[in-house]
Amino acid sequence: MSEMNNMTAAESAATKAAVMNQVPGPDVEGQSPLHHADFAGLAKRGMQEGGIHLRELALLGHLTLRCDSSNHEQVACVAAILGVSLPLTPLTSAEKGAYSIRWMSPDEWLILVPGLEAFSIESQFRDAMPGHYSLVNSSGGSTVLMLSGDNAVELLKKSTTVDWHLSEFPVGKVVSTLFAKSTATIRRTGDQCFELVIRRSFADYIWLWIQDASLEYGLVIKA
Amino acid sequence: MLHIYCPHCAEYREEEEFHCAGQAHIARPLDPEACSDEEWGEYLFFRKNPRGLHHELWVHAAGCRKFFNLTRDTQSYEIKEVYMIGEQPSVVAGSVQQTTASGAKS
Amino acid sequence: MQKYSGFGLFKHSLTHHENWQRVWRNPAPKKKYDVIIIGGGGHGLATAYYLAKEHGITNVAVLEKGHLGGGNACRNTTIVRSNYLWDESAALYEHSMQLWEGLSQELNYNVMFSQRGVYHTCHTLQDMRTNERLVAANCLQGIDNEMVDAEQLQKEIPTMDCSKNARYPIMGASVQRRAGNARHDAVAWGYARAADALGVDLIQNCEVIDMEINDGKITGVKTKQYGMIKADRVGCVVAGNSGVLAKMAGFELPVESHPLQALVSEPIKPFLDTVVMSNHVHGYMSQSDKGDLVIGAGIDGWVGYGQRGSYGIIEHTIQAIVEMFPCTSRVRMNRQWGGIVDACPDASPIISETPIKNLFFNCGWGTGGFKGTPGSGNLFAHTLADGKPHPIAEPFSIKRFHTGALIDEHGAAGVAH
Amino acid sequence: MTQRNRLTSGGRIDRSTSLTFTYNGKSYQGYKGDTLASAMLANGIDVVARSFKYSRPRGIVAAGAEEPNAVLQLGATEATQVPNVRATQQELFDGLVSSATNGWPSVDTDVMGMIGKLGGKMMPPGFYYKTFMFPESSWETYESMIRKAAGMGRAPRETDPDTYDSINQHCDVMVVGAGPAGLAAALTAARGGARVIIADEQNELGGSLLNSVALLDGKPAADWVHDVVQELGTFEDVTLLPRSTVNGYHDHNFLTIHERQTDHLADSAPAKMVRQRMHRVRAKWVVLATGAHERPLVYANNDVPGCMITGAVSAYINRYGVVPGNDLVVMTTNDYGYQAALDWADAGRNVVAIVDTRSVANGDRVEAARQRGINVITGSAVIEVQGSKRVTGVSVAALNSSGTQIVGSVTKLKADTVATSGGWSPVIHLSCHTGSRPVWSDSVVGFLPGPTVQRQLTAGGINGQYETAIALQEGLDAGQQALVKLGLAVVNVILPKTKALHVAAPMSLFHIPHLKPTSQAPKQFVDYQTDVTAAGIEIACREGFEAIEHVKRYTAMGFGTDQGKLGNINGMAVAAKALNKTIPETGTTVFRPNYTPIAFGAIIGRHCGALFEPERYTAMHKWHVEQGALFEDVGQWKRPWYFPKAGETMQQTLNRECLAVRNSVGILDASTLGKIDIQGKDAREFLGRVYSNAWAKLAVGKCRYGLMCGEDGMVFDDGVTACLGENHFLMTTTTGGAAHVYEWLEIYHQTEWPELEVYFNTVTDHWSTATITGPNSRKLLAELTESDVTNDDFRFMDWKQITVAGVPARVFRISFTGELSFEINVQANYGMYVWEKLIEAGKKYDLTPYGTETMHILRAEKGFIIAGQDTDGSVHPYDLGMGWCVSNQKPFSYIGKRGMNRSDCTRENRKQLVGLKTKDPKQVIPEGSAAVLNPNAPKPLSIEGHISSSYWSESLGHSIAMGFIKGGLDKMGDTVYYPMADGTVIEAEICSPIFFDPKGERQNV
Repeated sequence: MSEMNNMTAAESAATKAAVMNQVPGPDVEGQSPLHHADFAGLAKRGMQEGGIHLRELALLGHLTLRCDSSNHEQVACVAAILGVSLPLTPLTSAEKGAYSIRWMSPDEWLILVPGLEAFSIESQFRDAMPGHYSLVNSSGGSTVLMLSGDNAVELLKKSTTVDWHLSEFPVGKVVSTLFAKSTATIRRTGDQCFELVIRRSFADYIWLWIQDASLEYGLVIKA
Repeated sequence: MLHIYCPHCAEYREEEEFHCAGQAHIARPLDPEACSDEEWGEYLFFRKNPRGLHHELWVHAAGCRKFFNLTRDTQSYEIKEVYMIGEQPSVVAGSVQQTTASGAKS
Repeated sequence: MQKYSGFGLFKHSLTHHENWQRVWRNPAPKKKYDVIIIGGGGHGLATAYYLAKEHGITNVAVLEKGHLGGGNACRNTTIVRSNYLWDESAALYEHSMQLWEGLSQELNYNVMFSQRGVYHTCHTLQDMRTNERLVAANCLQGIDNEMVDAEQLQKEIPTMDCSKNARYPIMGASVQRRAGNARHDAVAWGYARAADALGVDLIQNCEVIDMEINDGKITGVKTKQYGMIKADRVGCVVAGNSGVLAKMAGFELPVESHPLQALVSEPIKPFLDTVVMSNHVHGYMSQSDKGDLVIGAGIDGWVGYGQRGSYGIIEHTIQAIVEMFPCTSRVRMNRQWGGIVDACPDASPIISETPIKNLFFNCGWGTGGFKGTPGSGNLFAHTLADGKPHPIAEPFSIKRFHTGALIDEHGAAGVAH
Repeated sequence: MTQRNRLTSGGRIDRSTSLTFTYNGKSYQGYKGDTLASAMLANGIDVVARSFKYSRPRGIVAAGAEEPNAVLQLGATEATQVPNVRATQQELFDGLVSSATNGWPSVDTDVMGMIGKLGGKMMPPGFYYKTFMFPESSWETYESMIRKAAGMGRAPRETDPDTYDSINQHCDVMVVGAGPAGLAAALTAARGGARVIIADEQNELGGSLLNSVALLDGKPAADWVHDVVQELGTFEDVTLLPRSTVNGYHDHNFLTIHERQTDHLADSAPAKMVRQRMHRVRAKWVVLATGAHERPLVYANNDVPGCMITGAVSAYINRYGVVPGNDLVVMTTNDYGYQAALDWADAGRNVVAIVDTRSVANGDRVEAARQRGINVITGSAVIEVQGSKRVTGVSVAALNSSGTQIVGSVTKLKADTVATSGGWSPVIHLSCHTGSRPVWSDSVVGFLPGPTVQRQLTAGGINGQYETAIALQEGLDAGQQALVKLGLAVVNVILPKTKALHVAAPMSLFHIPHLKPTSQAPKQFVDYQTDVTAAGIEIACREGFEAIEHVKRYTAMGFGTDQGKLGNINGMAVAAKALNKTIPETGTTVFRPNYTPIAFGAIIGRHCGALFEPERYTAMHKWHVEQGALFEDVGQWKRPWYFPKAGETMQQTLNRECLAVRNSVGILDASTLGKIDIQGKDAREFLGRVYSNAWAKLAVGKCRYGLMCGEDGMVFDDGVTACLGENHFLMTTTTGGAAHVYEWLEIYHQTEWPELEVYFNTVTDHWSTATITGPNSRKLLAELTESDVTNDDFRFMDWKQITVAGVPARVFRISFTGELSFEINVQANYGMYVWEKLIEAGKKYDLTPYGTETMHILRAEKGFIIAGQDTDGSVHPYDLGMGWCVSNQKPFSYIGKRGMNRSDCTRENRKQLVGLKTKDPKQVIPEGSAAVLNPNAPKPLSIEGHISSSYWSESLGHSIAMGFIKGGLDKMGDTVYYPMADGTVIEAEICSPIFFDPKGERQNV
């Protein structure tokens, strides 16, 4: 496998997993799952006021970490690499600077980082992370929608069965759940602000759904 | 519609997030080759199917994707307890138990 | 048996209908019977009728824990068809179909068997392949079944959306024109009346709570209301409750009991003159003579004896119906209900001997029980009379779950019915 | 048109807003605040329906959800037609168009009515079971006539213009019903800090208080309602839902509420508004404050228009300012019935008499009536009504003390309205929905909610408590109990003072005797909508239908759209009498959702049309659309099926696409295949357990095909898995099987082999895959990469990490076509970029995009199976002739091994997958065709097998097919026959399924 470019020296020996920098040079434009919806254009041309605000955070680095939360060395290693500790309590999240971590399951976390940093963080994990774990780059498979506005909670109530009352769902809480007939990982980032991580192949469906369900409130697209 | 406590997420979620994988505690025979056709058939297909307390395997399919067990009354649909894979139920047929209106315990 | 006819109705109207006889006696059980049939649903009553009529065995009791025909017999969506894939199933259901034809006259009870056709719509290429396979097989099995394309289908069912606009456009359908509906209550009542007239004791409100088994052989059943009742042979035909009865006999079955839901709309003027089923979008519909749209739903994925299922299934089912029939959006759903279906892993029934001598089980009909009623009763009567299965019933032995000789109708029929 | 029954003042209507509506084509006026029913009564409309079986004229009986007769067709346009709308629940709006649903030529002069009169005697319950049998073929003729006559309203013929949706709610306390009990409960819970939802089916909260003249704290009850509603509105965590019917009470305190948001405004919802909304509520506690329905009494001709229930009379007078007649006779078994007479007298119209079936009547309301000088006749009953389209008079006779016999002579009184009260039935429907069996109460003379496992409380009328003061107190108690259960501090609410009235005991009487026996008396209706009479129930009992479920089914009692809200208890009483049993001995009544009917549209919400189910797209979907691809649905994915050029038939397109691959190079979007990333030191061991073949020695950089079987040994999925690193694999699955395979891996890992160190992650959406295949595919790839892709350096079944068009890629040299192939995987954000670069660079090789159909042909030419098409859950690897993909040397008994060795799986003559070559090379055997050995044998024929895949192969110039034949692998060269529906027979020879390049040389170049 001598040809594997971008592979860190320690990688294959330490974890025996393949890692590659999947992002091409700056001359190649990436297309997020909602690229063709042209949010930038809609932000200019579309409605400027309404109860639902929507923005896509495209082309972030999405890393899925699977490891053992009771393995202190692993937990410490994650904190050392990201500068923020793994949220070990179910349905919580942690955030520092441009890095954020969502609890997904007792042995799974979703880490979002700036798109160009994914490979370097992956490499750091491969260099330093002890024990049995897996780290998977899933940046191409999902995208992030920021949902806010006075009627954001209503829209979520139409789309999911989760209890969004602040007493049950404080800022920072995160759930993976059904969103209409797709799924989403949803984190509350403010009283009326939410971050939805959705799957690429369902992105058009969710986009269509949000437009339909927002009709009575007014949908404002933000660039 | 069942309201199910996911022991991994530590909260109740709606049934549509879950998937029932059938009767719990059906261990795969350790040595399948030693099984007769009858024994293998029983393992594959024959089930308790009780009216009353039933121990079931569920997965939080749209949530954390983890499996767990629960004990449910198949007549009243009341969930009596939820417990982890590898654990044994504490509410079993014949055991003294109160019917409460409080649903599953965590 | 008092003969029913239009003239009879007229005659009785002159005496204000005061002289109608009882449709069945209400006898106290004897101490012993040649055959006890546990379960007074359609299948149990049909079994009793054919035992008496075709085998001359009339010292028979049907023990019913509630009232006759009060379980799945009165909760199903009344679809009758015989276009099954495998030779074994096709033979079984076609045997039943032939008994359906002429059943009203045989029983002198109008079971309202109406051969209005049953369509299986195809929404994908795989659906088309599956149905083409089914049609081809049925033609050789001597069972009518044919393919129609979307254009023809639109002509035959004007209220259905056969356009290309749908999420899963309808590409065609298979149709069995001899298939259709019957009146579920009438089937149970008609068999009950005819069996009673032949001397069968129909014992209602009689719940079996234990079995008397000696040396691996059943000799009687213990009932809650009447204590022990002896029998030479016992046939168990209790659908969703089969697991409970099997437990009494000390064995398990390859059967699980699940809630199966159905619903009706309010009665509307003629909208659909046939039966439409879609395995792909998961819904089926016919219209009753009263005008209700009768709609069937999927099975809940867990064991349940409560005759209730989850609301989500109702939502999904109606989504499928509106997808196929957009004009039903403003029609209103009146009522929903649930039954308990005993389903086998291969979606085929069990008509079989058991580990206990002289104890026979007829169960596992899943969602297909209603259409099987006459055939099931007829073959099970044969099994009970001879002590060994009828050749058509032979492949439906419990033993197939040991050998692996399953009759898997899932692949062909999708979600059954 | 004048509203001759409208009072000049009073009621909760807005006389300054006049509304126009039509009924049966005629225009009328009503007011804002009216229901359609109150407006019809105000206009003196008597006949609103023809009955189902006997076609008798029917009028409005009730004022709410229990109304059985006033069921109308609504809608001004074709698209907005709504069948079977209950006029008593439909608010009036300007321009409302309504009509009766039955009756020809009109509901007033109905020809069927004559048939009903003549033929009615021939139609006892169950008559259809006893006739229409001769001759045998006649039933379907009779049936089509019956079907035309049956049904009520009609469905629209056009697509619904409105939108609907559903919303999920959570609350601490769900209060059902906003009468005195519900409001008191909600107020208590709200003040205690609970999250509360209170829903009521009427257009405003207040329930029975809105129909009442009772005073609370010395003021009209509506004032108190107003204050409470206003206070409730100030709580952030209280949701008030008027026009919202709680229709279903499901397990674990899940309730559905049907909210009508615009039905009071117009036929169709105004722009951007949702017509109806379902609330899907999960409540910690539920307070049922659903009240009670009044029961009419059963007496001769009790269906003549003008016969009503007393509560409805009061409601029309007090709430809508409508007196539905001039001369009223009340018949009652209880004190509450008197209120209608008092309200009627207050409205200034004539109360002819109050006929009380009790021999002694001395409650406060009775005394009030006497003081008003109203003629109170005790110990008597209205035994028969005169009139046909409107009551003209009544016959009154004295009863014995038990009400079972007439003892005195008959007096005739003139009247146009008869209001009856047989007592009240608690609205226990919701309590029953969850499976709870109701319990009969002799003192209430009705069923009360039974024991339940739900977290449910009840208050007011549902408990048989009909006095406002008690209902308020029970509501308060329920609210406080809920607070305790929720662990919240209990608060107190000072309830309004109301005058306590002395109420004497009601009489338990349902069916009024007639001079003639029931079978010979004029019809005494029990269930109006289904035309069930007391005589009919007696016949059913006489015939042996003794269980109450049998009675109901045989007579159809309770099967109407009102679900027997008025009639069921009366029917049970009649049956009980006929069977000489008590009502509870006869059986309990079971109610099922919905409480009242719900539009299909509301139940499905937004999940229709374009949002019925997600369409999943790959990163290159837009390109496919722009190229004019037709799509195939595979699971939820939209995959390009084929790419037709102008003027091509489908077969021509396929021929072109196939030849392009065989002769140069084609490109396929293979992104939809399931992809699972597997990491961990035991990943290899795990693969060995879930695949039938061996994985221990697969080297890094290599790929291998695998078959996945169930524990029964039957194949359910397949795919290629690549070894990315020593402990790192990428598994591919079929497009449709991805989710199932993932759960399959997880269930074994989590429940059977948790000790294996391995993690699975779905990466299907992360990678996009462009497959280039054909002899020129290497040249094409070389155009876009610097890396060495020669056969020496990049072998068949290798994978490599290289850069393609500047984008890092994992390229797999695997082949599903038998040609030299490269599957180029890049992160999906760059999928379209790389695809377009390939298309551009491919121009010189005539690179041809192809879809699933060509893919299927190409693989079938090579004899490769498609799991799901060439498998059906009943075939194991040996049946597929794929024993080469089974390793029995593995130490662990992999999934499927034991299963495929069961006796039936190893027997002779199993169906096996073979190739089939038609004798006529031009003939393509239709897929699904069944094989026989002797097509001329009589039916039923034994089926030898079926065709699973069949195509025209342009590359080979003849048709090809794969199919199953019993023992087929040993029958090479034998002939089998495929009879067609048209009687022709296709003859085919059994052969190897590998038709093209049998040595497999082309993929290795």
